[in-house]
Amino acid sequence: MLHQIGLHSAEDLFASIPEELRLTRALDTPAALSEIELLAGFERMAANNAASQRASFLGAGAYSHYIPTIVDHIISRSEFFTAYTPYQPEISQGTLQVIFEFQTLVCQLTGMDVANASMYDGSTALAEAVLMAERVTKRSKVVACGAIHPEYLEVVNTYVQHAGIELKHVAFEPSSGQVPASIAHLDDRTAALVVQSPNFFGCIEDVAALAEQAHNAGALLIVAVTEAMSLGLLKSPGAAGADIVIAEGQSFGVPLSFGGPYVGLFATRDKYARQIPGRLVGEAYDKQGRRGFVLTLATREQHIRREKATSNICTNEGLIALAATVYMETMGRRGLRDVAVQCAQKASYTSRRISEIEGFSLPFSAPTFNEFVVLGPGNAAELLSRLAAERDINGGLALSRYFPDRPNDFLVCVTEINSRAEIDALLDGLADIAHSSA
Amino acid sequence: MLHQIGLHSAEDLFASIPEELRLTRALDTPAALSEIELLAGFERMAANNAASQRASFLGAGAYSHYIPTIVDHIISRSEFFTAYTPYQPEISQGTLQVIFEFQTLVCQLTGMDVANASMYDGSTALAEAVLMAERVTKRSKVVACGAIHPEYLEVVNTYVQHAGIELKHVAFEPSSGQVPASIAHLDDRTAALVVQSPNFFGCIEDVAALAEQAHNAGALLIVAVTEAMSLGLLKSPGAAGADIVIAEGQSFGVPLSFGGPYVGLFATRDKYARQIPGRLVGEAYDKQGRRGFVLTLATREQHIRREKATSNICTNEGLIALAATVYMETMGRRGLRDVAVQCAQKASYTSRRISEIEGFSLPFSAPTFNEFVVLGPGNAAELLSRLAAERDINGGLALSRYFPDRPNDFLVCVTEINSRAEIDALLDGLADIAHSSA
Amino acid sequence: MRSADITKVTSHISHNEALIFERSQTGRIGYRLPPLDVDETAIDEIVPKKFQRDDDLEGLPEVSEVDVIRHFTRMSTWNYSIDLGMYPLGSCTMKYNSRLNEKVARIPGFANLHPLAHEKEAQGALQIIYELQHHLAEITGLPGVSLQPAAGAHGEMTGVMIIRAYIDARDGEGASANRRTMLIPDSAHGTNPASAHLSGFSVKTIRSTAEGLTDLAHLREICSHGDVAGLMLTNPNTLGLFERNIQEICQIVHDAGGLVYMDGANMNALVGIARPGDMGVDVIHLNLHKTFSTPHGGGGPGCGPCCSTAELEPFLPVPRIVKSETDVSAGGGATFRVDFNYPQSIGRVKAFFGNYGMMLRALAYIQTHGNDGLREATEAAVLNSRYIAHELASDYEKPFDAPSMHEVVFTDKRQSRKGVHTLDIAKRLIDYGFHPMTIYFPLIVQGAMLIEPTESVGHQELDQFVAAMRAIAREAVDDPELVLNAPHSTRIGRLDEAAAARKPVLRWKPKQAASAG
Amino acid sequence: MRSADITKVTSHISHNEALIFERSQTGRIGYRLPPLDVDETAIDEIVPKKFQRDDDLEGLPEVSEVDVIRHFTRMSTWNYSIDLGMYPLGSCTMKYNSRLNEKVARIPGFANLHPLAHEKEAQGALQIIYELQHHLAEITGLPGVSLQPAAGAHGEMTGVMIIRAYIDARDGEGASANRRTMLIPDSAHGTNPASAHLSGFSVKTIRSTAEGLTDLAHLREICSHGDVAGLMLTNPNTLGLFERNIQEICQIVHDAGGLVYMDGANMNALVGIARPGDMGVDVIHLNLHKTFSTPHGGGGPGCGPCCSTAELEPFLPVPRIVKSETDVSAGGGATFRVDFNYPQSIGRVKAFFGNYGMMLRALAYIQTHGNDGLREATEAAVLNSRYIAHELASDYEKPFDAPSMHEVVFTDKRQSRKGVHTLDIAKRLIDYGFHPMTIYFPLIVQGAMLIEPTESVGHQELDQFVAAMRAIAREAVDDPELVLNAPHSTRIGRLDEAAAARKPVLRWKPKQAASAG
Ligand SMILES: Cc1ncc(COP(=O)(O)O)c(C=O)c1O
Ligand SMILES: Cc1ncc(COP(=O)(O)O)c(C=O)c1O
Repeated sequence: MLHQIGLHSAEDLFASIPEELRLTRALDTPAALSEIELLAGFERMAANNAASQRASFLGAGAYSHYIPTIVDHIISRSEFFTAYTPYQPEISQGTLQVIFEFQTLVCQLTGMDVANASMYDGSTALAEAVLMAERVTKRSKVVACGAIHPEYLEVVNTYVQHAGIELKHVAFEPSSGQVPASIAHLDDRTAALVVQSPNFFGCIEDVAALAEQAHNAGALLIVAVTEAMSLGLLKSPGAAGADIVIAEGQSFGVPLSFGGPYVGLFATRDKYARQIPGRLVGEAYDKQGRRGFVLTLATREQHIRREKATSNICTNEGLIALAATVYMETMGRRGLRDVAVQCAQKASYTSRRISEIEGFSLPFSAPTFNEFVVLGPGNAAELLSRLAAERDINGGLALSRYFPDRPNDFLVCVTEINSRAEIDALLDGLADIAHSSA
Repeated sequence: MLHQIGLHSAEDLFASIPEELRLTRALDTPAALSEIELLAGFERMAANNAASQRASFLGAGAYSHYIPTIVDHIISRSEFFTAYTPYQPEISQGTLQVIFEFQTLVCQLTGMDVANASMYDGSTALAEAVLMAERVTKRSKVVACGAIHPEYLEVVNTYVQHAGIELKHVAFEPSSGQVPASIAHLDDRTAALVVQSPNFFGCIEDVAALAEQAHNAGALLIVAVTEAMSLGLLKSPGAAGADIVIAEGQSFGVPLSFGGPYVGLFATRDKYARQIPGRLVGEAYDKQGRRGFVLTLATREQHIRREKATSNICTNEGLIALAATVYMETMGRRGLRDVAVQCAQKASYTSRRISEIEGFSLPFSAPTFNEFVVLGPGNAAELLSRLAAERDINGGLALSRYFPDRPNDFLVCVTEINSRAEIDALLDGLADIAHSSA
Repeated sequence: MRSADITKVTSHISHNEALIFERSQTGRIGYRLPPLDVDETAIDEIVPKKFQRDDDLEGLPEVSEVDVIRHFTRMSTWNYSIDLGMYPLGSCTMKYNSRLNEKVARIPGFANLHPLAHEKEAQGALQIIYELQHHLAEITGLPGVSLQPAAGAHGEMTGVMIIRAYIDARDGEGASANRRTMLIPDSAHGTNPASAHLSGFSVKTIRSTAEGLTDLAHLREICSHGDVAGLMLTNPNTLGLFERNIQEICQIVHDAGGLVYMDGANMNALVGIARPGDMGVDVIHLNLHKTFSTPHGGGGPGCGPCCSTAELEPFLPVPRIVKSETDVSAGGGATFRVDFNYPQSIGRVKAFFGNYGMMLRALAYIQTHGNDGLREATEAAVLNSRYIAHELASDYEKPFDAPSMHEVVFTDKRQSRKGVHTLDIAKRLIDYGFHPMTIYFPLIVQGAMLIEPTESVGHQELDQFVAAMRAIAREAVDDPELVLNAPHSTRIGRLDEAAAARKPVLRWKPKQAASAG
Repeated sequence: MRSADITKVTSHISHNEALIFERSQTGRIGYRLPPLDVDETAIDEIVPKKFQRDDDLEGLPEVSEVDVIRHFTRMSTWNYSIDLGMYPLGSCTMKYNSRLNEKVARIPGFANLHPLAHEKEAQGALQIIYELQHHLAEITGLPGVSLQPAAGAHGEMTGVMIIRAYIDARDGEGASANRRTMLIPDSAHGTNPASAHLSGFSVKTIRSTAEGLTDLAHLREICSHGDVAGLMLTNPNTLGLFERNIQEICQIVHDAGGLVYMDGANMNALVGIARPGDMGVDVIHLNLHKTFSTPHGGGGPGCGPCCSTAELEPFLPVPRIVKSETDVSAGGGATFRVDFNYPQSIGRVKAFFGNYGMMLRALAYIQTHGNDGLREATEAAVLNSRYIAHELASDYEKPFDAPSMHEVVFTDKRQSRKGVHTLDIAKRLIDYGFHPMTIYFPLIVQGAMLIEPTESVGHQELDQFVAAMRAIAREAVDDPELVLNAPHSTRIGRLDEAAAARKPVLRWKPKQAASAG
């Protein structure tokens, strides 16, 4: 082929690169491995992840739920897996209809009117929601209330730092764990009130009450949901009056995978549709009146609006949105509630039983879904590392990781995959270790 | 729906079954399990298969070779996986073209003219070959020579017991391990000479010489190959003069899976095409002259010829034939030889090194491919079970399982997946254990 | 043609992909091996030159990994499959194949287990065989189970050989030599006579009655000759009808000194509802790749277990997988054992233990459904077929009045008046996005169309199928040509099968070679 | 229409499948959970009624597992994909995605690992991040690497924020306030200005020259204003041309007190050949889902690592994954650590560690190719594009003479005389079985057709593509209508996008609800 196009050597292909810029040595990266060697190598490294092999009660924004086998089968179909953004609708109807169903399911679960085709994850979705609130209200202050996932707040901080947005925090109420009854900072300069429910401590917030306060101040209410599974049981944020709802969709059929890829859900009211970030798929018809789907309202997007776009996002989380869609449709109307109820039941059994153990208590009074904070008799990090070492159980997250002032608190998450046996082993472990170190 | 068709209860559906025959109780089989429970249960049982988890030198008709990742991906495509026998060519061209390619590849590797769409496995393929030889020659005696896989012989025995075929055995030559120079029983009543190469002991037979003897007696030569990988390096049976070649295709991308499903390869000469058992796919054209493929020469088969069919086979091993096809095409012209050469090299290294260990020797002088018999210092079964227990290595097969008169012999198989480290561990293990028990 | 106004339920197939040999490009490779890590010897010293290939594997393809992926992905799109839609292929029970079962079969502890591993180190695998045997015995009511046969026909051969071995033992070689007749209804599947022949029996055919059932009079008459070794009966039979005289049939055969073999390919109509063992059947085969949903894979692998009465158990193939009465595991013995010690056994019918991977899937099927689920599946399968029988009766000829079980047979009698035959109707169905039903089987029904929906389709899909069949019935009247030239929507049209058989081309050959000969 | 005589290279798509909501049938379920195994409490006691849903999830689908499988399998057949054929979508590097990498990503030790697991218990996972960072640093020649960004645009935002943070630190808040201008060539991808805006910069556009390169004079002139924080340059640029003045460009920007950001979306033209770090670039993003073959997945997930000079390293997002100098593992410490202690960091851009699953795949890609393989892939990618540039020059207008790198741009200038435009050519290409090229991008080229074959196609496929493009050029002259009405072979024709945007329907609603509002 080289000769066909009049070249002599591969080197000639790069003639337009100045000689002195061309690499004259081989890259200092490893030599090629065969499949056999490669797999053996990764298996060795995987074996080095002790935490992946045991019963776990870790949640805090990434959840272990059962994933129906068909999810991975479907997302592995070459036609979904090796296609890209559906720029050519005539040969992308599979992806487009899936996204349309995804948008619909997100609207149904969040109780909103319109949802986009996905964001990178929950944390960036929250940051984009804050930026959108500023665009919608033309106000520049945002009030984040109560226990919001600390990493989500960090991301919001990064995004708003150059956007001229002032971010205020309202601490959670220490006895309930929820947002306090009256919220400081909320005024006519406030673009949005941001709340997470269930919040980082697992406490369910009174979203309806917060919506009222926000709306009274002419601000939007942004509700963040890190445990999307809660939507199967809890009142939808939309029904409670939220203006923008964002969620982390990982709970819907997506493996933990050390933190990603996950998928951000983003939904709002019809009237704000043209302010939404990211891609939107809409219904369209061809000359013969056949229904199809297309990327629409593109005038919001970077490839057309450049610096005036509603966001810089281009590639989103297509395949993960597909996984979530397969999950939501497989579980369906009945299953999504069943799982949510099992989570709530198992978590409530566990919290009840832990609170009965000498030296352990539940510091917060608010109702919870499948996560709750436990106040232990001593340093939680040590307690948990002993639990891991001696009982081979991940007992949860020591809050000191994010809240140095709460050394003895830890966050426990229980889902449908935690069997009674695992839970009882956790209870015994906590009791024995606390006792032995007392 | 029941009512739409005028019934009242599910029970009514079975009105044509006499009351007294209907089951009035629930089946005494387990209650339904969820995916979570089911997988946990099977994982528990899998953990009970110690032998599956260690370095292994077991061959003897089932071989551990590397399986490229794409093989399982392709056979899992719904379109291949959930289709059935291609009775309707217009919507089965995928399966049909694959089989046509499979038939071609089998012909190329065996050096024959025509191959069928697959048999159940190597053992039943051999039995069908014997029956076919009887049909072709109208002779009723079959001579099985040398070290043929004992389980294959058992199957042949079962098949021929009611077919009026007399099965004679010619023992292998004890010093070489091969078929003796002159073959008893071979006469003008002999329909076929059956030989396996490499034989059960791994010894390569002089197929050309045997073909000559068979043909001189007017008999067919049937060559059985249990290690199909040998075809990448060894002279094809066809080139050596075989009339029917059967092989076990498991080595081509098929997991061990405790013995099945595997795939039987069956090939012969053009002149016998109409005597071949099983399905055949051939080229065909439609009205517009477009090339396609169809099941052909069906008049040989049971659904048309009934008791006069060349075989009773109907469902064969379609999906496994597909896996073998993907494997053969992925490895291709170069890869099939490369793997075969690596097997031969590693086996020869191993046999050489074992023979250097005090107390171990190689009882047979014939050249081998990737399997060879080792004569140990003591009881082979005990030696191997200690090797498993103490070194976590499956050292091979104690021949006493099939040859009670060879208590100290064992059969060792080495393939491309046995690393130098594994081989050296085997060598050390044999030396130490033999030494410690000496 | 009208395919524009067709509401298709599955994918339109039209596409072009050469044979891999035609795509081959010298020097391309799609694999990579680790470097050889042992000291190398000259290959001629390992294998003498005369035993080596000298053709350099000429003709085998040279392609890259992407080439392979695209080659098979493209070809796959030419196939219809269960995952794409309803596949009402009568007698084949094309039910949904759960992906969960595939995950089970791929668990390394099973997939990497060598069949000759020591039984003590394969207890999990043996336990699965044992449990499946146990469940199948309960489902059929026949206690002796062998999972060794690789498919239905293989199971038939095994079952018939068992009958022969039993009679030889019972009557003694001499006497038994006069019992070499196997009775088979004219409606039976072709594998039945072929399997009987393989076992050295001569076949006598039993007529079916006008209602499509075994003709008792004819059976009695033939049984009176005293040479009958047995009867091979399919129940429900291949017309989808339950042989309501089954008990009497068995009685007649037994009284004549014969045994009754039941072809269990149609067990999807009976699981949880009735058991062959309770009907007087002596031995049966099952198709795990039908009733128990192991994948059809484009034509196998299957698994055709044989289930027998206690009386016939000693004759089942060896080895058998048994459970030690006493818990010997303590004493170092194995709980589940591979037992070769059955002197009366017909012998081995397949190497190793049979198609083990299919056993894993079938057990998973039984466990995920549970006993109620198994019964419900049967009810749904029969209900769906009955629904089709009801809805199509107005447009197609239904040769038998008796209520159908899991499948129903229609004929082209009405359509053929206009010159439209079963084959045409089947091909036209393709344009509507369905896989055709089984056609021209059973042979005793002229222009038979055997429809088996299975439990895997919902009401919606059934109605779409019925609508398609009715539309075709209308087309057969209004526009026969349209039907006669179907399918119109596929990659290729009807192929000239006669020409293909006259001068068969069964493999690819390089151009020159081809022209050479 | 002529699609009969078209030799299609991929699957014909025509098919009909309703929305899942339209398929829903009350009472059908597709899941099964284990029974609740803890003592149950009244749900209202756990969650007060007022916090519970009261809509019973009305409207969510009720379907069986088979329904779901058929629904998605059918829809999938409407997609074109890399596994079906050549996908020359310019700027997107649609190369083959190895299935081996998928196996790696699914190893339970990674797939089941929680991101908040203690670092000591996730050493394997952290080591992979560390090694990938290390390799990307070597490949780009930029030592500071963060894998946190989720995609290219995210990496851009990160990189530009780093520039801003660096300048703030260098000049001090006050002075730096006057450096808020980000320069971006008019040929740049839309995400560049959008990302600059997100970071609080105002964008000034740099013209391109007639040869399609950055206009140095214009650059100098704008840089003289003293307010320039930096330049975002794509290299090779979006026209597929290498910015041969890159060193001078960097010099100009540096002299003006600005930094140079390089959009690395086109790194597939450079890997193993040249390194941005050696060119004077300060910070770059990579698209692992392009250059390093992580699957495109119908639009993500991606991964957009940021690589920077040592000088900018302190500003990278936290946490960083670092290796302890001393082997502390003995002392119980971790070898690979999650380090939050970077006070100058711009902060966190994403929860946890970024799209970890993509990092696994990219590392596997680097390891399977090896260093030679990486270079060979680049050579093949450029050769393939150069071949297309050569073969199509006779039929299509090539706006720039400079030799193309991994992709080449053509225009519809000649065809448009006959009223056939880029969009029409793209749609017609579908009938020939190819995915169209990127069209109307970059914006500065009227009727642009940006073609990127990647290294994954062989000579055969390239020639088929060239033949298709030539045939279309002919059709544009002989039969424009045919091209203007393309595609003819798909499930649906061109959709009315204007109408869709005017009255957007962005979700399904139950009939009554829909009519209601
Ligand atoms: C009634 C009947 N009997 C026997 C068989 C043979 O089963 P198999 O194809 O598994 O050999 C079949 C299936 O084809 C059948 O339908
Ligand atoms: C030149 C260029 N820059 C940036 C991007 C944005 O990358 P991503 O889509 O991963 O956000 C793309 C890809 O769309 C691109 O082609």
